[in-house]
Amino acid sequence: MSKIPLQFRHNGREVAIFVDGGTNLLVALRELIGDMTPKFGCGQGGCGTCSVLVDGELVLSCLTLAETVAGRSIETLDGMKQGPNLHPLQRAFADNFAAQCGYCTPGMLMAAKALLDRNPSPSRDEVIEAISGNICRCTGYEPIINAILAAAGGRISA
Amino acid sequence: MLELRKDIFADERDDNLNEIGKGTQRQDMLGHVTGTSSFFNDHKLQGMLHLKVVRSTQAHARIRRIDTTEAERSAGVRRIIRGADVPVNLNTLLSLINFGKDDEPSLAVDKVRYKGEPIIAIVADSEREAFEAIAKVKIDYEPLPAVFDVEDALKPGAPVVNETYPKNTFTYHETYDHQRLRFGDADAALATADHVLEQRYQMSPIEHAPTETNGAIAAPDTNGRYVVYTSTQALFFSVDTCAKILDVPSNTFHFIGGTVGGGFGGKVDTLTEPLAILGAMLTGRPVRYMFGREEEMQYGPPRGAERIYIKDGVMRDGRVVARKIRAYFDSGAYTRLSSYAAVKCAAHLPGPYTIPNVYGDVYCVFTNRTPATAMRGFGVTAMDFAIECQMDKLAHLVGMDPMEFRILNAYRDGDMKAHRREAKNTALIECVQVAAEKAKWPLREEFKRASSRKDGGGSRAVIPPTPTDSSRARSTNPVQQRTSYDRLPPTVTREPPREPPPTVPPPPSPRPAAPSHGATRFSSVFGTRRR
Amino acid sequence: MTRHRGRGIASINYPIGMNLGGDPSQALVHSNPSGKFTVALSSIDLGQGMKSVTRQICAETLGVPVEDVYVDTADSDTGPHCMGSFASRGTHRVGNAVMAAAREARGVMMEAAAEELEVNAADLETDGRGNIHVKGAPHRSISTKDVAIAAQFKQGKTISGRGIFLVPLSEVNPETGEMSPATCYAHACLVAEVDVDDETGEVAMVRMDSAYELGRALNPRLVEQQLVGGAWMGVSHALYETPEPYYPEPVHGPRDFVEYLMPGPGDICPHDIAVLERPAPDGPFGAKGPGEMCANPVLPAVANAIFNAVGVRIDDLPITPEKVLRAIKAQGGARPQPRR
Amino acid sequence: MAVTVKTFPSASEAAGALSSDRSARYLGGGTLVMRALNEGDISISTVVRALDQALTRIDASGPRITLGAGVTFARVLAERDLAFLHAPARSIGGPAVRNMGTIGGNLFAPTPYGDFTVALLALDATVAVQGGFGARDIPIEEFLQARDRQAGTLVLSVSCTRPASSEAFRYRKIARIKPKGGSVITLAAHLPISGGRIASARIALGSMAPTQIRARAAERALEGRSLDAATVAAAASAASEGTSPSDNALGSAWYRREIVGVHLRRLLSGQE
Repeated sequence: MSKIPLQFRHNGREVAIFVDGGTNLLVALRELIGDMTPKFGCGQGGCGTCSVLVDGELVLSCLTLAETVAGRSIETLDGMKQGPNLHPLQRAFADNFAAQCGYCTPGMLMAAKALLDRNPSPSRDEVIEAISGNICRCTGYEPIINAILAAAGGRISA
Repeated sequence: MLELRKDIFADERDDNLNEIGKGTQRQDMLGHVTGTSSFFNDHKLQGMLHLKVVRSTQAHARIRRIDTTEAERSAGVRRIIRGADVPVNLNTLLSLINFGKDDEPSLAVDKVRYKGEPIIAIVADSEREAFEAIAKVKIDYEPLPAVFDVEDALKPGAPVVNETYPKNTFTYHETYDHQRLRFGDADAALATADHVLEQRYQMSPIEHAPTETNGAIAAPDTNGRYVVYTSTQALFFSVDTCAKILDVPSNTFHFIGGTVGGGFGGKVDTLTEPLAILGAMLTGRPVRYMFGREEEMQYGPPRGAERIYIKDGVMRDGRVVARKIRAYFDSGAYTRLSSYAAVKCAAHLPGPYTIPNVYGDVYCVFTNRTPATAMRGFGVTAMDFAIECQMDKLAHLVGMDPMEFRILNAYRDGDMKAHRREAKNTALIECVQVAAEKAKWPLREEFKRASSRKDGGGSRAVIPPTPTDSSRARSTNPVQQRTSYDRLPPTVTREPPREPPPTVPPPPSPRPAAPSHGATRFSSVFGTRRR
Repeated sequence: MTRHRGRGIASINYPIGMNLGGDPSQALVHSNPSGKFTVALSSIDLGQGMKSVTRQICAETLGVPVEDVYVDTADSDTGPHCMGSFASRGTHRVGNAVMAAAREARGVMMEAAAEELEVNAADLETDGRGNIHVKGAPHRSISTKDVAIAAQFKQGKTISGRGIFLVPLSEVNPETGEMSPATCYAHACLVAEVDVDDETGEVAMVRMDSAYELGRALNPRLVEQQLVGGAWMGVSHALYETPEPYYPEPVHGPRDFVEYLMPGPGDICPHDIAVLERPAPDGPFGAKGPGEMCANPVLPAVANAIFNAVGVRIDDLPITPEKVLRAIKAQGGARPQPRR
Repeated sequence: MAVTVKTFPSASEAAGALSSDRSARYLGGGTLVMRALNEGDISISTVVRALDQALTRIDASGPRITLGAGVTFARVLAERDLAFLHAPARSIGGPAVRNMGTIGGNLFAPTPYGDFTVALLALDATVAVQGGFGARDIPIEEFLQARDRQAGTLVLSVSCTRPASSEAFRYRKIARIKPKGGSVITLAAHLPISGGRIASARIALGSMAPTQIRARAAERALEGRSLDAATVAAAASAASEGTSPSDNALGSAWYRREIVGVHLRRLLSGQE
């Protein structure tokens, strides 16, 4: 079985791996890079737990053929902290008790980051739209929406 | 928004505490927001293999032949596991506390009882190779008639789903095909009630839908042990279940879990751990078995559906004087935990109200669908739906405000409950009052003044004379449960006497094509006045 | 006029824990030589906050700050037996076990402190900030750290404790159903307000007001998480969810999150919650457990609100637009009930 | 056997590879093919990609617009000149799916997906495909009718004429879940007005038949009339004529037939 060499930036660091044909980016990140922050939730594109940013754009890593990210820049939750400090979104999620089981949290945070990177002061409806591809089974969404609004409002400092 | 009403029941509490009552940050929050909380699948193991199962395409069928020769030769396949490879291929979850008979194989052997039942497990180098091998397994089925409706399953001549329980019902107290509750004389009270209302309610099955699907990774560890990373909601339940199925001492396993991506009851059944461990035992390699999302939705155990009939007698002044309930839990093809749901449900009757005459029969019924299990509100959620819809209809029937109607009938401290224990520490009335206040729902003064701590007990504390069902067999020394640690000799099994199904109004067709809209049914029995 | 508004209520109670095999749980509490405590459990945190609530229970019982306690869950080699995380048993059963273990550990800690301060242990108290002092004489004080060092390296004492909580199995009378199914009950009442579209049968949540009685809210933020998320799940059960849309006919089962319906972030409504605390005599600090019952009142409250809005009773869950529309058509149109 | 990925510089080479290999599937945004692979669809053993820039080109400057098959919904939404397609583009998935999913892929998405295609059907789009035998243009209706037989052909682009005004094109997806939900039904209406009267109306429906279809009876009810209440009512009552919806997890055939007229009426009369 021949492997395909693949190189890309992972949270600012150049990485090189060998993947099998058809390997998705989620498997590549988790099993070959060892970044366990994106989660498997469905493999169908329906839950958003595997969300990552590719060149700043929110994508579902389970539906991304790994070799299509060659030379591109991948951001995951693993790279969200700013040095030792939490990102304002992480702080806001914590302060708003926006996580229970924590399994959807990495994907939610990436979806929220994709929103705030482009739109630093979104409306509540824009926040709802931004997380609409992410399933949370515990919180009822309200604390997540509030957390993202709080982070955007600058009420949470880094 | 959450408001603490410290003013209510303040005299019963000491609020002078340091840590209790504070909104302290979760211990696991930092892990969650940084993605470092470690779930079962977040363990990378050298040389990990992947396990997938071949599932039944039939709801009910005899298995004539299983041919795995081609699958065994398929690229990347390390091991094909059949039912015969499972050391103890028959189990029931609550056997650990001696409740119920072993009735479910890990891998079906001679018969499948629901669509999606596992028959063969395939351990392969990659998921893709496991999928390719699955396609090469040939199974020859002889289809059998299937039954999907709980009441159809109880009719004479219905297909026998699960031969361990040939009547398609779980056996209670080694005697009855249902769990019963008898308190007072419901029939006599119904005969003299001002209004009688009989209704049918149907709860849907529910999928737990945790964002993390069920799964486990098992790996050979040092000194002959196996480490198991698991999503279980019940660690020792899973340890002991695996020890039983794999017929090894429980300390063979080192289970690690505790951080789980949602459960809601759907991760109690220990479905992935035994096969993952067996795969690791048979290959000497780490093995992962994780449900895909479609597997989780369709073949992972759901909350079982329930069908509930309630017949209530109510007086013109709003007092509910009798409640008669018949409920059917759809357990699917095997028992899992539904047997206990029925017991818990019977104890919950008649809801948080003091009703002097209560009669309940709760059945755990086998059908040819995915076995049901526990879910948030287990045994109670559907009954509360039925009871509370019924209470609303009764209030409407007697022309009372629904809030006041509930306060009037609410149980209070000192009242006798239908399971024959005194009500203590009750607070239903206060909840209704506060909810009314929040919703700006007007209550009359006398109902605002009512209290759970006043006017209970006395005549309400009496256990009313309760007629016995002479037609029924008596069990002299009931021993419903013991822990397996008691080392009791196995109990003798007796066939339960079959009781004729009580007469009921014909249920509406469950298909939306002939809708079971409540409206017409309700109006048909609306205001069935006896006087 | 195609949209009608209605309100409905439901009130419920819920038993805490199971009447199965005694429903036991165990806990171990021990201190390291710096006076920091570990709680070893095999109980599971699946989001409900098991680690956090037992941490607070342990800290309160020991009399130390919550930061000095860490809860380790679910390792079968180190954590003692627990039935599992279900049946609303975590706070009550595991909490009681942790409390018992922490009490035992506290006893040793106070004995060790007494030896260091040369007083009777009965004359000591904790200040909740990591110090132990003589009652009425705060200056005669020793830190839990110094106590732990002394216990470990000088006195040869283990500051540790074991706890188990069990409610003996209550046998069920097969004839009458007589039993003790639970030792305490939580309570709730919820008012749901909905809009119903009488041409499409669609139901939209407008708001919810509720009161939940939970014994004691050990951590109000965790309670809020359960009640807000649980009520969302209740709405979901009432209006959306089913893996068998044509039950009991097993067809068209959903295979993904598009086909399995749950309310999205655009379907939620304001929910105003009041929490009442009537302590359970056998609960840890009076606590019961909010985990399961939070969803239960929502289902019937929504159904009753739909009746109030358009006059139809839907007794089959989930209450899909189709069922509402069929019922409205069957009665010849919406019949709004008096507004409440 | 692992999956083989074949990447070609040009669309025509990719089309050649597709037509010569029954187990080959073209990878657009990944929402269909990668999902199939994840779920164990072993009928796919070759994944074909093309790096051809023509596939991601948008030409929206003139009266007739052309979208490369590889254009994502997010790019449609970013294009001010494509405002008339923003409602259908926004109705697809959540933000991540819109960043990935493509116009070309949507043409193949089975029920309950394929909402953008409903809009394209109402707009009388033309689909440019490349087969083993060369490129050709196919009217979208014809393309959809033969969709199951399109394996082995590669969609290159879709083009349509820009509606005369924002009033002339309307779109609505009826979903249980907000803001992202699968379609119960999807409606799109192109209502060209000539001298105050509707001429050549096209109404397209999703989830009302095995593929997206036109509501021809409703179109006839509109033809040559002004968009007044009576006309709208006539179109609404004809909405379900000729449809053949199915039961699925999101709704039953009965329900779809019952509400399609209600929603068409609301769409045409500008109601919520």
